Amino acid sequence: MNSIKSRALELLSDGTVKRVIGWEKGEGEADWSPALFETAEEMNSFVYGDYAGSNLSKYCLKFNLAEGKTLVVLKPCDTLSFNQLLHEHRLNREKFYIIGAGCKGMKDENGRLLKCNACKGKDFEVYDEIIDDEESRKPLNVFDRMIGVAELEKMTAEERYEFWRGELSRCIRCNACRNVCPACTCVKCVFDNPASGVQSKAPVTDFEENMFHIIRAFHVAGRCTDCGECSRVCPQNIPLHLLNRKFIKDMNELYGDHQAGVGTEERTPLTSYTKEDAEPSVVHERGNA
Amino acid sequence: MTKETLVPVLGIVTDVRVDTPDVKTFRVNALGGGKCFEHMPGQCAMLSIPGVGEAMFSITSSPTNTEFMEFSIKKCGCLTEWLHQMDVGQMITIRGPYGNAFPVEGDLKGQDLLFIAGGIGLAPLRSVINYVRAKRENYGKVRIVYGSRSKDDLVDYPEIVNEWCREAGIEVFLTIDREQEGWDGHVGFVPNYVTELGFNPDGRVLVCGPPIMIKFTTQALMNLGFDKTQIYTTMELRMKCGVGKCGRCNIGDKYVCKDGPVFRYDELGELPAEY
Amino acid sequence: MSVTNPNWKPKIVAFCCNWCSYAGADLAGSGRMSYPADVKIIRVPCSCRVNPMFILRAFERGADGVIICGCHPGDCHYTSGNYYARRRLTMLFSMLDYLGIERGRTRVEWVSAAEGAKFSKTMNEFVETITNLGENRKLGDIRCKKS
Amino acid sequence: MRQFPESKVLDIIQSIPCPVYAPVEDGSMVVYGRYEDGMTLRLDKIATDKTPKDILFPQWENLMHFRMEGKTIELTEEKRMEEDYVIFGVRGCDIQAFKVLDKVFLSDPIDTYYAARREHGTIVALACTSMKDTCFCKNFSVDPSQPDADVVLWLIGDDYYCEAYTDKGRALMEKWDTREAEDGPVEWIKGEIDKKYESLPFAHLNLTGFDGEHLMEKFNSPKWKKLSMACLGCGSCTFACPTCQCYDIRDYDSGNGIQRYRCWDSCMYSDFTLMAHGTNRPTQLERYRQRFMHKLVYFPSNNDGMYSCVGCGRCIEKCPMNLNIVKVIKALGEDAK
Amino acid sequence: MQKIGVFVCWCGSNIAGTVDVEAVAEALKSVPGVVYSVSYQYMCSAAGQKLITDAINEYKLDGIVVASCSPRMHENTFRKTAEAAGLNPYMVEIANIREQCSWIHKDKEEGTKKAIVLAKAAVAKLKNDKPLKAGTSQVTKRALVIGGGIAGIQTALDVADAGYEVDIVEQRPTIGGRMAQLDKTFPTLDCSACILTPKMVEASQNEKINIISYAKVEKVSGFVGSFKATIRKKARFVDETKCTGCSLCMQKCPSKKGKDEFNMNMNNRPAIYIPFAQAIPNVAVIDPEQCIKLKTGKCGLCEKVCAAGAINYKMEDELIEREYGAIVVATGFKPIDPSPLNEYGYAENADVVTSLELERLMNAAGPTKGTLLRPSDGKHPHEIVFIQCVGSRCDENTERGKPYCSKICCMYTAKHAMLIRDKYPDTNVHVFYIDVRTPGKNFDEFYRRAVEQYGVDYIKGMVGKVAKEGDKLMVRGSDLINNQQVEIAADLVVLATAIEPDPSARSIGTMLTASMDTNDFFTEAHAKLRPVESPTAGIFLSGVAQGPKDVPETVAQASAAASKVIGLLAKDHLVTNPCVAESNELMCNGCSQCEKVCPYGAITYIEKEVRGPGVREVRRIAQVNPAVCQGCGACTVACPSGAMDLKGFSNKQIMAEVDQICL
Repeated sequence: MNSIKSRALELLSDGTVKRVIGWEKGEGEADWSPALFETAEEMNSFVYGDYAGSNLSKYCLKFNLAEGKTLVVLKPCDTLSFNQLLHEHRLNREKFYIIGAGCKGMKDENGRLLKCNACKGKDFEVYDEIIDDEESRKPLNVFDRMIGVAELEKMTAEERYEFWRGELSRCIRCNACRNVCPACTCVKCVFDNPASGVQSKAPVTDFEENMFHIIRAFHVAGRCTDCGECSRVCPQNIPLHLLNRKFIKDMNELYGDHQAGVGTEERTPLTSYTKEDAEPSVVHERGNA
Repeated sequence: MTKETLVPVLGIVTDVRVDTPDVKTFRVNALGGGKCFEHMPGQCAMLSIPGVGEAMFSITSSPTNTEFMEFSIKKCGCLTEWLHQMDVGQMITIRGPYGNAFPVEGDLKGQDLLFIAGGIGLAPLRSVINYVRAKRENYGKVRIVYGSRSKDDLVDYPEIVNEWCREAGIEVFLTIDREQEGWDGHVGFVPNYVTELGFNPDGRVLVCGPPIMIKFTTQALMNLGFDKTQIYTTMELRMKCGVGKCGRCNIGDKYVCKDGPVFRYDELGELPAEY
Repeated sequence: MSVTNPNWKPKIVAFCCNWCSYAGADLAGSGRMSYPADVKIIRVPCSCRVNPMFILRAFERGADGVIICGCHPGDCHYTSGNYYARRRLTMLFSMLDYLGIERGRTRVEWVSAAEGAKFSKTMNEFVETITNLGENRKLGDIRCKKS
Repeated sequence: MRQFPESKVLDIIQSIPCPVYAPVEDGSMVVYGRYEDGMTLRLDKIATDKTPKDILFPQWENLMHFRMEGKTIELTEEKRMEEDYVIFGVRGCDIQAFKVLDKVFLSDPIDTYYAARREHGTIVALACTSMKDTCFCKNFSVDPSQPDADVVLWLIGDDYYCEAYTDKGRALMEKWDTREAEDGPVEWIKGEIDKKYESLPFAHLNLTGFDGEHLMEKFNSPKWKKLSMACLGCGSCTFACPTCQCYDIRDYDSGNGIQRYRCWDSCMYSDFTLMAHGTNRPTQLERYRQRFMHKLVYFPSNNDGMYSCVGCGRCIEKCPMNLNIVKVIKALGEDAK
Repeated sequence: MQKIGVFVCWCGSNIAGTVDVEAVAEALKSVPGVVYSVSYQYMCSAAGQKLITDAINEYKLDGIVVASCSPRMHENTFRKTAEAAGLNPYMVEIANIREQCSWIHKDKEEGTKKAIVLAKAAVAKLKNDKPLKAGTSQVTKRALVIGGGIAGIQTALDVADAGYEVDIVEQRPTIGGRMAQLDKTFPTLDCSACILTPKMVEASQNEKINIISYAKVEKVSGFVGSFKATIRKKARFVDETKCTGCSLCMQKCPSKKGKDEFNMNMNNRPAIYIPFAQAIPNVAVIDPEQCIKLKTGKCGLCEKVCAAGAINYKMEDELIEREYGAIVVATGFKPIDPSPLNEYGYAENADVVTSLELERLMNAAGPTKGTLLRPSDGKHPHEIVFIQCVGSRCDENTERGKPYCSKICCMYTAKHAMLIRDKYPDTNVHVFYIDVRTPGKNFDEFYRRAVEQYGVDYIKGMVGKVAKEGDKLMVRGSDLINNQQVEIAADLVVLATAIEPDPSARSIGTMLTASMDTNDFFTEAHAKLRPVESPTAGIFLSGVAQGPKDVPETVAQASAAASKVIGLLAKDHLVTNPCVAESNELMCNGCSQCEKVCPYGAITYIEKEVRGPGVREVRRIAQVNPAVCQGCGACTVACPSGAMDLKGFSNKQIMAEVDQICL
């Protein structure tokens, strides 16, 4: 979409924004990287298109305190993350110029991204202007995103245990999932903090793998927009989104539908309650033991 | 070639001296008595309490002390807090010595020496000063400029006053940052005091203290006509594993653990300003 | 359920809120309503103080079961603490279940200061459940196992 | 030169009387694992998802054990490796990586934990008769056709040709069921490998100026800012890299005593150089620069020009944001023109 | 390494009987950090405390662990001991080896082992303790009494007598409460109004007492010593300051269909009314549901007849915000509605009445002007059946009623029976009872008089059915003593209905964070030793709100509560709980998760430059107001970065305990 590029260039040139966060091409056809553009000349390499899969919301944190406005290109699902960060007072809306970019579903070298198969729609939650076209407004064919979770729920406990041991045992604690996650924005992660008492750096035992992933999922529960970046970036191909989606599924079922990053309500299911909430034993009474 | 196992030896704390409100000096002996190992002035050792942590400290006692090693430790984190709670008889683990030393038997030999220290920065220099005192004949004039926030923050004050100040051939200049009751000495920051004292730019200078103090002191020294090659400082703050392998102490193509922590000021100038 | 180690005794951590359940446990004590010594109580101000990390920590260190007791919903000394705890613990238990951890190892029970008998009964039941489940091998840290 | 049919390779591995580490499948990944019956061997895999570095320098290892009672401490050292083992099917790049690790761990003072593992291992290399577009090993003096190992294998047609180059290698190969072979096919395949390499996109990168002499120039390049922007500061590149060896030493108090262990660390992590008084690499720019400067400038400057990149291409595959060393070389290489 | 002392209490044989206390003390000696460990018979005794004091001084201890009874018993004792010895009182941890160990385990070996673990866990926690300093907070020298019945009035009078201001908030238009509805009181049979109304007048005339009637407490924030309450004073439509209580408006009011709540809805009252003659304040109130003017805009008669010009149809609810140092809950009770108990036919038969309705039927100011007439046809009843324990003492598993004994029914029924037999000797009175409970001064004598002197027919047994037959009510029941079924054709049936807390209690309890039992009675801080205090500091309990009781008991408790209030208000400052949340600004994300779960609004955010190792930037960070925080810890779990921690129950402390316990 050339219009995004020219519009961004225009805003950069007229001084509305000081910098642009977008994408540029790498060595291979599908190897696009998020990139920073500060001059009109640099903007030559700006691209937007099929391989702009990464969620740029998290990069905004780097520029929240920077001088002047930052232009950021966000796809519909990325705006959920951005909005969630606004809910959490992590971003200053004034500091960003958001171009909502139409999206036809993103790809990598292996085809359409997993997260696009669970596309959450084409609405922009927050933007300054939208640049899209007819085709990008068409809804994508998607699968029920909870299928994976439901399949696991159908297994016996022993099967689930074996499944997750198999997956999580590959974890190398590279922290890519955490560092890419737009909900994992702690200035100091508990797992990095010697004072927390739970600092851990390597998946020394099964337990540490479990602990890290359970707590990470728990900390983002209710705040996770299901952007799918964690699974996309995992160098060990661990389906981490299945952990987050489990929480989303449970919360939707028990506490009513909630999509993080939508609207202006800042409370999440875990920072609210009703007197009639289910008892914790409910999770022990359903599905397979 | 030495073999490094990262395995420490055990030491025992045989004396604890309270120097300042946040600095204590610990005397450490090997379990069977004597020193855990030999070292040269400026070298460091890794002290640890299992379960609490490991950290690098400069050895403040002189190698000429044949009975024990001493460490002056400022309370500034988890491990040091723990160390400060230690009593005599507590075992600790110790490994080293690590890093290079001040060239007491090389470049410094035969020279007039000017020691400039700020706060806990006296710790590594004390080792050199006492080494020089023990081998007095090998060195020229010794002058010591030492400053601290207040009188109470001067480390090793009794030793300075009772021993160094009384020794022939040693001049001691003390200063504190702000006026204080009961203090009739100099008041002011170390770099300014160095300028005021106006030393002749000869001999060698050993500077140690907070980074900002080192920066302004070297500037003051250069204004007095000193050359970068005359000035030495130590950077043990950047040491982590002690053996130059863990990757942290890498500054440019130097490893503080192996190539340092003692650097001549001109060597530092050739490195990226990442220290 | 296989109990491999014949000397194995369950280790059970009970987090009790100061106002209701801890007092309930005290009442069980003064009423001499016994329950196995395998249960050891940690006093917390409120069930909402129980961080999921504490529960995982207990399992890491070799606990075989963790039970959290708080005031009955609506009776929280701090008004709403146990409501938050209820959601948080529901989510944590669900995740543990999802990861294939045995269901009986975690439990929440609301015990008031007046319910000494309930406290004792609950603990007896819980110990029995854990004894039947056997040693926690799925969620422990092998480094913490006594050789 | 000896040879054996490709179909016999499992028999050969199974006949080795000590543990054998080889590329095996683990879910959708191929890693170096201890070969056991039933595993799927994947000798064909170029740039395994995890490197054989794990065997010499595991992600974590116990160093020692403490017990504390009252004021006393009791120390027990962890045993060093005492058992022989074989790493099977290692490619040239990964073997070069071992040499890089040797420079670090076997230089004064020697790391005895690493040294023991190195000593007990016999390395069976496999020449790269096929390659990936992400391979660029020859830029770093790696010969994919003739890896430097105890035993080297070449797969030619349906046969493995093999040759032992050291006593260890000869002792190992002695027990293999092989037959005498001509040198010719191997010489031929080496030529083929060279030709194949020439067709790769990154076959020849411009490494001019990546040396100690241009250290400050590279260090001060304004390009680092843009290069590092997208970096998440995760450790996937460092953990996938066969030469990255930054580590941390930590204590774990299990209640039954304290284990001091060493684990991988990453210079990309924000707290890597963070100590009580602060950090000297405060932003991702400094951390990103450190990693590449170390590989391409600092390391060669200290090791007679030996780079600590071996051109395996794993970072190209693994970086979630598609950053990699090739981009850096290209960007900074231009400065040298 | 800290220097820790461990003190193991025998508690006579309470602990020493099942725990080898000396073995515990011995085992703790080898724990790193423990420099002194000893056991003693009674640690809480003067000698025991001296042992602790001496050890603190001799060994220069940094902290102590006392392995003894529950911290709920003696934590404060030992904190004071430590403080007296110069140790920070929060460097004290209690290992509960009595209630949670020796008393529940019989096997000595097992008990000893557990006691050692518990003591070690306390040491582990103590190692992570930090000296805490309690802050102080101001005490507002004013009390709020919720409820203006006899309990509230008595408490208010006593507090006011001590010289402190008191506000009484009463939901009805007048104070007086249930007691005002009673005719006579047992066992003296003096007239209820005669003894209550002087107190009401006294309260209204006391300068220190401010009666806010027809109002309810809407919101309470703050904490002991400085609560802030928002009180909604409902619109009366009559200016309290002008109305003289002449009641002319009542006579002229054309709308007379309002139910007279004071008379248990047994007669009608005008839309503008004064609940009863001695009401305080003696001021009319307009029922907006009934007032024609307010509903249609027409009428306005009362305004016309009011010479004082007190009528104001435009009046609106008024919100009053005031600060208080203490709050007394005196919300009282109501009889349960017996309609769901079908067998008594209360809903269907006008002549089945509750005891409180009977009170009104016998009262001179009641619907029948004091002549006992049955509601259905206004005839004199000649056969009256009383049924006891209606909705009281029910099986806990049924929905039929309350599990508790309502305590007052036996006595008031005796009173009713006696009064009826006295006034109408031709009327037969039968009482069906399960037990007759008369444990009070002169109670049993009173009951015996009813039986022996007045010939009241007490039948031990239950009633199975009350059914209307003609103009009679057939009461079928069992006589357990004679082991036979009985059937009585009654003219009037009186149900001694259970009493339950006033419906407003639950919401007030929630508002005050004062705990309640399953029956909605307020829980006392200690059943025996602190019976008039709620576990929530600064909240006191007066009257039936805490549990069923009769008038003298209520008054006694009201005065007791008052003395506690006075004790509190007499202080200028209070020591605040230092175990509050604290945010580490270096780790705080400013994400507001904690703020959302804080029940006290104790967390606010500021923009601040934070400085630390490698950090120097302006960030939005959370700040906890330590005077407002109550230390529940909800925020600590909501905080993903662990920046929020709770002093005294920190993450590290709790994890240290977990580690020890799981060892």
